[in-house]
Amino acid sequence: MKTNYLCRVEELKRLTDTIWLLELDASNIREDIKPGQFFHVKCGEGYLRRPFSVCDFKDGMLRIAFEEKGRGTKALARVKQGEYVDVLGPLGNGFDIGYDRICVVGGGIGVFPLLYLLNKSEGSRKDAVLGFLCKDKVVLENEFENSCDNLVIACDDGSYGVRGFVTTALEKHLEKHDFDIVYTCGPSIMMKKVYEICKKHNIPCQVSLEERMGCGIGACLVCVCEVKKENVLQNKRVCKDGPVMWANEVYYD
Amino acid sequence: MKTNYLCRVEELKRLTDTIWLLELDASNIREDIKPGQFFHVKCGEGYLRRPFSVCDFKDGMLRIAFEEKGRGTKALARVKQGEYVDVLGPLGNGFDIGYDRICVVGGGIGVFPLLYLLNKSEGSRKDAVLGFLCKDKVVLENEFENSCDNLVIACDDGSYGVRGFVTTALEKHLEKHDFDIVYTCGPSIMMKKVYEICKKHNIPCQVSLEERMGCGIGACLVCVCEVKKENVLQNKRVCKDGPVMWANEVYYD
Amino acid sequence: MINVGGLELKNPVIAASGTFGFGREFSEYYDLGRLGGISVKGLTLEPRMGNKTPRICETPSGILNSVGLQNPGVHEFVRTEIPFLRQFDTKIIANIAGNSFSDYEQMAEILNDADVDAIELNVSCPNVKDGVVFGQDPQLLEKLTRSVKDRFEKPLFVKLTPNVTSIVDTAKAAEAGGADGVSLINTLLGMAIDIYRRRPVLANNTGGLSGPCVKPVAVRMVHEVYRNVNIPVIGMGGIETGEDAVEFIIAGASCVMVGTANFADPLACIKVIDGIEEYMEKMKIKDVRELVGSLEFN
Amino acid sequence: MINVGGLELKNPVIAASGTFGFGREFSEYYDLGRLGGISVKGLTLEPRMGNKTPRICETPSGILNSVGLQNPGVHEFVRTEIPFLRQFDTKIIANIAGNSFSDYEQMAEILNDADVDAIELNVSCPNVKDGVVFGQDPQLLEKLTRSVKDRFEKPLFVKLTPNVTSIVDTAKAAEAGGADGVSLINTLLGMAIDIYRRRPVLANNTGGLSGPCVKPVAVRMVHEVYRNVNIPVIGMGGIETGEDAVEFIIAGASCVMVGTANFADPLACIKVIDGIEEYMEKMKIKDVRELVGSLEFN
Ligand SMILES: Cc1cc2nc3c(=O)[nH]c(=O)nc-3n(C[C@H](O)[C@H](O)[C@H](O)COP(=O)(O)OP(=O)(O)OC[C@H]3O[C@@H](n4cnc5c(N)ncnc54)[C@H](O)[C@@H]3O)c2cc1C
Ligand SMILES: Cc1cc2nc3c(=O)[nH]c(=O)nc-3n(C[C@H](O)[C@H](O)[C@H](O)COP(=O)(O)OP(=O)(O)OC[C@H]3O[C@@H](n4cnc5c(N)ncnc54)[C@H](O)[C@@H]3O)c2cc1C
Ligand SMILES: Cc1cc2nc3c(=O)[nH]c(=O)nc-3n(C[C@H](O)[C@H](O)[C@H](O)COP(=O)(O)O)c2cc1C
Ligand SMILES: Cc1cc2nc3c(=O)[nH]c(=O)nc-3n(C[C@H](O)[C@H](O)[C@H](O)COP(=O)(O)O)c2cc1C
Ligand code: FES
Ligand code: FES
Repeated sequence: MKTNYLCRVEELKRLTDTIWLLELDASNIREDIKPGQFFHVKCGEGYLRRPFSVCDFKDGMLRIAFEEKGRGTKALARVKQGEYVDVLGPLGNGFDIGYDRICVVGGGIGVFPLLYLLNKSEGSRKDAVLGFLCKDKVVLENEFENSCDNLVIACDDGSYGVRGFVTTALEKHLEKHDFDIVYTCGPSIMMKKVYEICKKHNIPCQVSLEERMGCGIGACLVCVCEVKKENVLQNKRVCKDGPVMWANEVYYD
Repeated sequence: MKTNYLCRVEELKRLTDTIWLLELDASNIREDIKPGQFFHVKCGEGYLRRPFSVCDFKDGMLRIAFEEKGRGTKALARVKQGEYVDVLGPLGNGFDIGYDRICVVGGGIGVFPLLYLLNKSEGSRKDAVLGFLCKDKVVLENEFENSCDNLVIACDDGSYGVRGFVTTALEKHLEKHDFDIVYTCGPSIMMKKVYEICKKHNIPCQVSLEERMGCGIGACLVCVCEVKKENVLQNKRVCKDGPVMWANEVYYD
Repeated sequence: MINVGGLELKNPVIAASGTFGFGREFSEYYDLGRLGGISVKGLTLEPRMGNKTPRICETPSGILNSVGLQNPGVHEFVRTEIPFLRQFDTKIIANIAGNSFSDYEQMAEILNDADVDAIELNVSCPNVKDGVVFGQDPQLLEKLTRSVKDRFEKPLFVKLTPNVTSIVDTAKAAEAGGADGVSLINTLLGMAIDIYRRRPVLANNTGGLSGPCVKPVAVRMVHEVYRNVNIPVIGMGGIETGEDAVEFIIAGASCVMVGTANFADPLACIKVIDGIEEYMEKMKIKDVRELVGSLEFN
Repeated sequence: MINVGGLELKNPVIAASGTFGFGREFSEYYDLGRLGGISVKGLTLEPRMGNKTPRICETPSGILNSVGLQNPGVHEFVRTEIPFLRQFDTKIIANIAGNSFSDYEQMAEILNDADVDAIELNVSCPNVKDGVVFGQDPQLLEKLTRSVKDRFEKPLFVKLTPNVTSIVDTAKAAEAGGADGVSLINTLLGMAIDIYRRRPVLANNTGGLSGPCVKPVAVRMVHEVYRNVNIPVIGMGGIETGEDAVEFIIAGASCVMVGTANFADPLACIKVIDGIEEYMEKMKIKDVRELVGSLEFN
């Protein structure tokens, strides 16, 4: 039977002014954790749990990177080492792995699940194209550097890496390199653009979606997104059927 | 103008299984703090503040002793050194001091305000008769020992001090000693009995009342008690007109 | 066993409609046979896609939701969900919603031939023809209740909306229409605004408020109804713990439903069941029925 | 200056009736002249002792209260409280409650000769003769509003109860009766039970729910009323911050009242005033009137 877990806080590191990395002792979690899956986390304040992707999981240590935004994440940014955090998961369907040449494309806080995805992928080529607003917002650069073969960082304002949107960087990257799959996570408008670029290059693309959640386990139907499968429009649950979906089913035309 | 204060937690000591002593740096409180006054304290959990009597105040250090009971006090029992607690006060009317021979009579958590009262009183004789359920519930014995001339501790079950109710101990004490005033704080039924004993001995008596509070400052009228003054029944606000009242006005017949 | 209007429950805790789907997801967390019953996701005659997202918004000690009755339709429910639920030793309550008498009547007939244990009539939807919400008009409600009761042989519960001047009036209407019990409260109509976009947070603009924030209103209504009708009352609204459930039972509920609490804790229903047991042991109460409506006024 | 039904306010924040007494205690915390106005503790014709204690009970994100209109009576108010309040540069709103037409009418006449700036009609009390609550019966409410309006020359606001099926109906009734504005919401009727004593926590058994928990219901009602009447709306229910106030204003409130928040923080009203200012600066809005009712539906 599944259950929720109490995990001990090993460390809470500040990565940027608003981004934190939470390291939890998750050695009590027996289940397999797939890249793209998430945990539904009690945050002290707030009635509902908050969903956060797995940023990394290794040797029983669960890493969650999160942005301090509202009530829940503000409370989470105050947990102390030694305290326990109530997490429910791993939840949802992760990325399809097993492709040989992969490219991950992330924007802002969307980069987090892509790190674990790279760490769990074993193909011959693993590239990452990551976009941030500006230099101050760049996170986990070393970790990505270590986890992939080729890291491109783009900043909208040119303050670091290449100047411009991540999608422009991706377009350039795809002109030179070929991939068997592109995985993307970030703002909806960015992911849609990534999908269109992939379509042009005929590369299959998976996206990781965000939607406000209630239960997080598939029962309440508050987190749905419309997908088109075999020409039929249907509601899929981001928490249970996703968060990872095939881009062509989400951004149908 | 009055205001609320943020006071730094210097220490939180466990006195018994359920009683805690909170020491706050209150050097920012400029007002005079009178024995019998209380602070209305934000407790993290819970929408309303919680009222707690001043147990001691010296050299800018405010001491509040409290029992862990419900939501608010459970949260307060978890504050850490260095954190800040939001306190509103000092509030209410304290005890009338200046009497020469005084006796304080406390029951259970009612003993706390009596310690500060003893510390601020300067008469020729200061006695304390304190009652607890059993030995495990006895608190602040040393502090009371140091602050009065004569300390009698009674335990209902005889496990410590004299056996029996504090009121029985008081009756015995008054047979041997005379006082100019008796101050009492504890369960209502105990205070009423104390008043009756005092009446028999013709000693004026002040009581410190408890009532559920909203604002704590006298505006909302949720904390009233009925008192009889010059034969007229009227509602007095425990938070503003009390918590200390003359026993004969509260326990009128 | 507790008998609630003819429905025999092994314990007084039922999962509330719309918060528990058809039980599939929660069956991965515990044996559904531990529950008194399950009120399934609100069913309509035809499948429904529901509202646009966001469908949920957090509020102080609660949530607003506007799922909009997304469901596979009553036929699909009968075909695939009943067989699934029947694997577990628990009662199946079909929660049904419609926009017309005919919707409800057809569903009642379909369910009468199906293997469910009871119907819960969700009457918070507007009657498309009259424009009024069924559950806000006692006369309409009495008529609706009777016409469903005529078509369904097993216990029928009417789920009352709290958005009324007098919930006693609608409870009495349900009773007069032949209901075997009433369940309450459904959600309170509310709204939250994103002040930076100057638009409602929910795509549907308004939504239903539930969770601990509504408990005081729910307990008051359960007690009012208990005092004024002779059919059993099923209580709900913000129940998270055994103590909360006991509060409703003392107020007059024969059994309770647990809704929004399932979101914060998938084991919430089990904790409520255990919590009621603990209270009864501590208070040396043998039978939960002794508690029902045992409230004494000050 | 904001004009609310003829009442000129220096800012859109008024202290809500019953949570602020007659301002005396809060005047020790800040200059009452900083407030748009003060709605004083509900007044009755004769002095009242109010209900037994406990009169308050904490609930999830809110409170239940049953003070029972303890007040010194309208005469004493005129004699001692108005002169005190007039020391401050703020508007005085007399909140009045009665059990009969005659109660209200006499108070209106007394206050018409007194130095108050407006009346707020609290209609959550039952009409002793008819047994119904004035604020739950549109016809009665219209009549009551008119007869007070006939006796009082300055602005008249009617404070609506949320315990109704349609608050639009009662708002329209107030408008038809000549009200210069409506204020909402008053408290939601609720109850809390001490499960160990099996008695209500409040001595009065039931009480009024207020605080952040009710905000979603209040915002929804303010918007409904705003859409359906042509007189200004005064919004309240759970306002703690400037953001909360802005939410009500966007929903349609011309100004707001701050109630229960005063208990947790005696400076709450000031923080709301400052918070609204901050929001306007951030959003580059010059005049709060641009915000009123600026909500667009999704
Ligand atoms: C599958 C999934 C994975 C995610 N992974 C991450 C991650 O790894 N790191 C990270 O920083 N963020 C992640 N997010 C976004 C994160 O859940 C929100 O930022 C967070 O819930 C905001 O909570 P809050 O209390 O700060 O905000 P509040 O505004 O106080 O939240 C109010 C409510 O809205 C919900 N909400 C607000 N923003 C979002 C959002 N963007 N997506 C979903 N729900 C939201 C909250 O969960 C809560 O129920 C993920 C979201 C999803 C759906
Ligand atoms: C003037 C005054 C001085 C006090 N001094 C002390 C003290 O020095 N030490 C101490 O341990 N206790 C003291 N108390 C009692 C203390 O306020 C309560 O024990 C405390 O409020 C309980 O809060 P809770 O969150 O644990 O309980 P909960 O039951 O969660 O509280 C719910 C609500 O009820 C109120 N409440 C519950 N019990 C009481 C009570 N006995 N009196 C007043 N309100 C209550 C709470 O304030 C809160 O609003 C005093 C009370 C008053 C009125
Ligand atoms: C997401 C959600 C969906 C709901 N769907 C239904 C429904 O389909 N039918 C129904 O009768 N009640 C529905 N409800 C109402 C609940 O069953 C319950 O009456 C209400 O939420 C109060 O209980 P709670 O506070 O324990 O959640 C829904 C509630 C929520 C939160
Ligand atoms: C303790 C208390 C007493 C109240 N007394 C009155 C009153 O006398 N007259 C009135 O119209 N409203 C009264 N109210 C209602 C408030 O004015 C306000 O309408 C309600 O509390 C909702 O606002 P809030 O959530 O900001 O408190 C009272 C509220 C409280 C909490
Ligand atoms: S959050 Fe409940 S179904 Fe996805
Ligand atoms: S608590 Fe408000 S008057 Fe005493």
